[in-house]
Amino acid sequence: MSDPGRDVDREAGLALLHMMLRIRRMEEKSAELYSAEKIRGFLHLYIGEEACAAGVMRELRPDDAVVATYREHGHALAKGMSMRAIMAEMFGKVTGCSRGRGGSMHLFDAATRFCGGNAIVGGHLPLAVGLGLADAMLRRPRVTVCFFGEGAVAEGEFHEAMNLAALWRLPVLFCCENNLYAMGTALARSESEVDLVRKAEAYRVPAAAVDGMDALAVGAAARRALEHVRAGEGPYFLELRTFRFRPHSMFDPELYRNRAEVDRWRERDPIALLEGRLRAAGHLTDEARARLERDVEAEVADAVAFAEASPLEPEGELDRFVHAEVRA
Amino acid sequence: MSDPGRDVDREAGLALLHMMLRIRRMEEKSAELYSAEKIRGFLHLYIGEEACAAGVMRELRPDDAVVATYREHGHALAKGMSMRAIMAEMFGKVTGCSRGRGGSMHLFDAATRFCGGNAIVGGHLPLAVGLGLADAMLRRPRVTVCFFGEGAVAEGEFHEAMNLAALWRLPVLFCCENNLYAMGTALARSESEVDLVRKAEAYRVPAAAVDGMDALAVGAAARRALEHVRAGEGPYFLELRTFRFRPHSMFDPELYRNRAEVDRWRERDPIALLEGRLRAAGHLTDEARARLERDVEAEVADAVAFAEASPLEPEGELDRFVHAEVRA
Amino acid sequence: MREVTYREAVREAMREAMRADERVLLLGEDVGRYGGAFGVSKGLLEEFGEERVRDTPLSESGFVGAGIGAALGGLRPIVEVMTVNFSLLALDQIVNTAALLRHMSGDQFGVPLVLRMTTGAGRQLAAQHSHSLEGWYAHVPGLRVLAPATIEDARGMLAPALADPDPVVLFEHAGLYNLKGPLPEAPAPVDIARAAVRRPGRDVTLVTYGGSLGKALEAAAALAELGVDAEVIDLRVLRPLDDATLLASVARTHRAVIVDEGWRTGSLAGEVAARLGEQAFYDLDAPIERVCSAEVPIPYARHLELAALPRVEGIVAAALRTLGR
Amino acid sequence: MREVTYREAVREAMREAMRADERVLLLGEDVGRYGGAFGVSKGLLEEFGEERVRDTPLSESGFVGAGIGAALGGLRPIVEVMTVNFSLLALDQIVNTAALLRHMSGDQFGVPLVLRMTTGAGRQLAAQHSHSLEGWYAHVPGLRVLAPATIEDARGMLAPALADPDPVVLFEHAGLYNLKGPLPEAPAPVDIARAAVRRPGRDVTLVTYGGSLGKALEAAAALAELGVDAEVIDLRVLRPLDDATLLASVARTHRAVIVDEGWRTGSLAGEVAARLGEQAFYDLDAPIERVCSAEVPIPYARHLELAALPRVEGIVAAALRTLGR
Ligand SMILES: Cc1ncc(C[n+]2csc(CCOP(=O)(O)OP(=O)(O)O)c2C)c(N)n1
Ligand SMILES: Cc1ncc(C[n+]2csc(CCOP(=O)(O)OP(=O)(O)O)c2C)c(N)n1
Ligand SMILES: [Mg+2]
Ligand SMILES: [Mg+2]
Repeated sequence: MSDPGRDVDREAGLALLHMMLRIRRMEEKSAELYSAEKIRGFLHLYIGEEACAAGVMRELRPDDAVVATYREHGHALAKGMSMRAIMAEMFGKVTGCSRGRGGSMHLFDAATRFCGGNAIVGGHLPLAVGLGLADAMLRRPRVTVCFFGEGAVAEGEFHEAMNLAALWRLPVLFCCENNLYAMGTALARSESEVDLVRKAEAYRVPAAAVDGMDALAVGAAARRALEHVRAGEGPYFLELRTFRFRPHSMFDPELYRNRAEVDRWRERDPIALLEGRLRAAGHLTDEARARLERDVEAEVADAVAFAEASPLEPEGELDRFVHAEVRA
Repeated sequence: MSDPGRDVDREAGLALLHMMLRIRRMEEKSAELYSAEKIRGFLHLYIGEEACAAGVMRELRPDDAVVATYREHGHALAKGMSMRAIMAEMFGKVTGCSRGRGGSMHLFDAATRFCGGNAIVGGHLPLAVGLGLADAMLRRPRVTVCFFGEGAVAEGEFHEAMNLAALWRLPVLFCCENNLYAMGTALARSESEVDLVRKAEAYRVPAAAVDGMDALAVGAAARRALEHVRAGEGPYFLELRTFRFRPHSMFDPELYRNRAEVDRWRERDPIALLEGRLRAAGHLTDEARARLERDVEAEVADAVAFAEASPLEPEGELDRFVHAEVRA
Repeated sequence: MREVTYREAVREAMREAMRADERVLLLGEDVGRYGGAFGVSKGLLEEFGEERVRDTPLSESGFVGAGIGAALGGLRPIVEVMTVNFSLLALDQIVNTAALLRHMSGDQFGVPLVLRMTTGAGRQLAAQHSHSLEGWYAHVPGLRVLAPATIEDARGMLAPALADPDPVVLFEHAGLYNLKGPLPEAPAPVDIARAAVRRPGRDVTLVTYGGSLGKALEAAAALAELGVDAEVIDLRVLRPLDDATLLASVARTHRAVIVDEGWRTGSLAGEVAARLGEQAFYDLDAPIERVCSAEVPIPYARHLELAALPRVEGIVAAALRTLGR
Repeated sequence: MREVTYREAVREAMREAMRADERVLLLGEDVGRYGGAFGVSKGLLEEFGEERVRDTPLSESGFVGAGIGAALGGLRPIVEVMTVNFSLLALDQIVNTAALLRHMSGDQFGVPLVLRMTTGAGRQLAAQHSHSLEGWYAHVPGLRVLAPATIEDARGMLAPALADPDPVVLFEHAGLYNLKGPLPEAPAPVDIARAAVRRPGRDVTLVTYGGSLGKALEAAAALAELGVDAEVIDLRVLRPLDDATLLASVARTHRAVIVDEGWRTGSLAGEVAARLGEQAFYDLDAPIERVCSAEVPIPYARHLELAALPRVEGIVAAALRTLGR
């Protein structure tokens, strides 16, 4: 837990706050739009976990790659995708980042090297290993960051991916967002060892756990981790201890946890925490805060308007791009 | 490494020696019969590793179950199957333990609770967990022992099985026969952490490593492990450090290791080691040794004659037992 | 008679089985505290406790394998794989262990396991959550494969599946859970060997199963308005296929349309067409038609998803083609 | 021309590809130090080093997934899965990632991966090591599936497969590796879009692929002695199927026998039969025959294994049946 009196870098802090607000407001709007049936399918909100994506992503370079799960709106935005492209995707419009074919769970963007949006739990970990392998063999100084929930740790693919990455010393940063639940399954019911750092150690992968509600702490931990990876020392495992404030998806009656637990965690809202730190340090005035809010609101409104106004992919294009149309 | 002057229980020592010799001679004969094309398909010899199966199995009760790999002749014999049934199986005869349908890799015997003979590396670990689950839920004081090679540790199924067994505190003894190679892949090329005991610890499964060339040490370690399991404390992981003296299968040109390494290990032949201990303790005379050899030779000859004389399953029975013929 | 949903029918079947036999347990991701990803098992944890309604970690291969072992060990596990999409992670266990064990062991070991999973598309869940792989399962000797398409079958197939000494795979199309209909107070177990004629007819046979039955029946109704009397056959049992019912129908109608949510190439529909071609060659008056999913990953956008899946109009058009109309 | 084995042809193709393009690497269990489970990659480690000929741990899902990621990242990996049996452990990666990625990402990401694996039975390896699951792979949109049945194809399919911007699965029947035959010094790449007529004939079309081609040709020779002139078509490309070649043949012969080592129900043979039924309905003079594997786990004992697999006599008999003989 970070010390509220500690020095906060003004620029970094404000940028993180801005990013987290963008994620939060975009998702709040998405939830509304889901009820309005503008967005359909599965919608997994990241609300409460924004410090993780925002904190890690600020430490990345543009050509670093990110691979994430179905709960990836925040990661996509933080990696640099436009809110318009994300919103249009959720509307199923052809202007969406995946032409409206992927929806909320499958955001893709080649320009920012955002490689999905994967909805098979654990399925993208080997993919991250492979991206790392390509970078290593092509001698490109890049990192692949792989986000996944603590639920994925039980999957065999976690184990195989960690071992391969370690064995081959690949430039992969594994970011486990431990929000304590996999749907309705609490960590203690899915892992015999709940200290996930110990799991990483069983592969000789250096690891650390960090308060995932503290964007600055996440940033600092990511920096250390990335230093290790960029130095060619192989993969690193970062456990981000966080919590989702909302149900797993829009269909979850949340029978498996009680209000009190959620409320306790809400007291550590990552946005409020950072805001408090910035105010205490004199970096944030009421006016600046209000301006931030207005800017974000405008951006969200613009994204929704864009999505709303965008066309659908013509039905006749359904079978395009099963295979490449342009041969290499 | 055990002290050669240490007390050796006469009866136990002789029984182990007898069992190891039975395995060794049966397999030497099998290799011959393979060249003679009496045995076909894959044949994976256990020669060099006999102390593992012999040592563990002596500590089991008849209704404990064993699940093993394709390198399981020794386990089958040590669990109590008749050499005739094993040999006939390898001959593809209907008197074989699996009616000749399984061959060397798929020995099965309901009577001794020998549940295979599994040829998918790692595939039988979840099966062992399930057998343990059944025992636990049906309140039967039984143990399931699962043998596998160190190569299987890299498979996701190892990870999932260890976690499940630990999470549910199931009566399963995992015996990893670490013979340092998975086909041609040395342990250090397949695992970033070569100390396998540390792997088990990452699931909070108690674990120990033991000299797998020393049948008595294996027995002692198995006893301790089984005490833990029988006490209802959940699974246990036993690493048996051993070596296969022969190629992986009958097709392996052994390009991946050199003669010297094999020879070094041959100096620690588990049969010679135990023999030496028994002689030193005065429990084995030349005459007794010769008698043992004769007995085993006779048993092998009998098994081969039985297999040779046995009939094939009629071709018309090919599609029997895809499903049960008797409904429960 | 009372009104229940398909979801409730499955739940009731499980409850009945667990009450009747202590060896029955339910194993799977979120079957307990969450109440089941589709709410199917809600309330069972409370009634039967956490030993028998067992939440598993995300380890499809591990817990399906554990179910197989538990069946081998004397229990009667119902293993729920949340969706067929994730069952790919467990296919090794299902194909290489569950399906083979009895034959390979010379009838010494059997696996009385019931594997339940949802299947199908139609809810805008996009490419990774919209597979229909029933046809793959129907390829594997040693498995019995069922697809309850009605409330009665959802209620009545579980008991005989659990009584089977060998592995049974039950596919529940996720689009059916909210289906509502009448069910007798004490429903009879259903025959898990036979297909069912859901609508008799003389002009053309519509063959289907699972989530597509509703579409086939709708198409039959539309055809009736065009003066075409379509027979609708629900396969129900995808392995072993009940050829007799199919052949009897085609012998009367001389025409067949097969409706299957799987991708066309290598679909179960292909197998049915091949069998009819083999066994009803001289009965057929027109080429068999298949109405399947387009051969694309199923997209998220509603209009594209609808375009990718079998549609009522497509079935009607295919039926008319077999009649030369 | 020189005499080479199928094994050498595959090796030569890999060597050529690795010499031509630095981005090509070979990844798989025991491809390096062991020399390949079937000796196929022997010598490549020595020539290209351990970075490019990379032994993997036993982690099918992990290393296939890593191959997919590496392809996404700009390499041109050849991933070898030792046998199709073990590929079940990697199916999630192949189906849910490799095959879907391009379509699902709106054409932003592609996976130029070549996946090689052995398939088939015939060497007494028993139930878990004898699967023929080519038909399953041929069901999946987004994959191209090839089955080299000749030395030329073994040599010539790899280069175009590597040039494909999308995933290609190559099935090598393990029974073919010792096949010997002539090969030109500098063989041309083969067309990976078309089936091949391996023997022209007028009376009946034998359709097959991979490990069964030899049997089909033998059957054709036996039929010739009986006065029946059989055409033999090697599918070669299992997805997408080359309908045109098939239809042209059946339009001439009016009869077809499909030979496929897969289990009959849900086999690729079923798909071919369904297509012919759809598109050649009025050309067919007799029901199509399928000669497939018996629907049992393949047993170890030689006589039972032979009884389970397609046999030359079975093909001959089926062909004669189509001729009413
Ligand atoms: C292989 C697989 N199994 C099951 C599911 C269904 N499922 C989707 S998300 C989820 C929980 C994942 O939890 P966790 O990894 O902790 O991530 P979180 O949702 O908490 O971010 C489950 C079970 C799936 N998508 N993939
Ligand atoms: C899933 C799977 N992948 C690959 C193989 C091929 N294979 C058979 S044995 C073996 C090596 C296994 O090594 P290990 O687990 O150490 O056991 P050992 O043979 O040394 O006893 C391999 C790669 C297989 N049978 N199953
Ligand atoms: Mg979680
Ligand atoms: Mg080994």
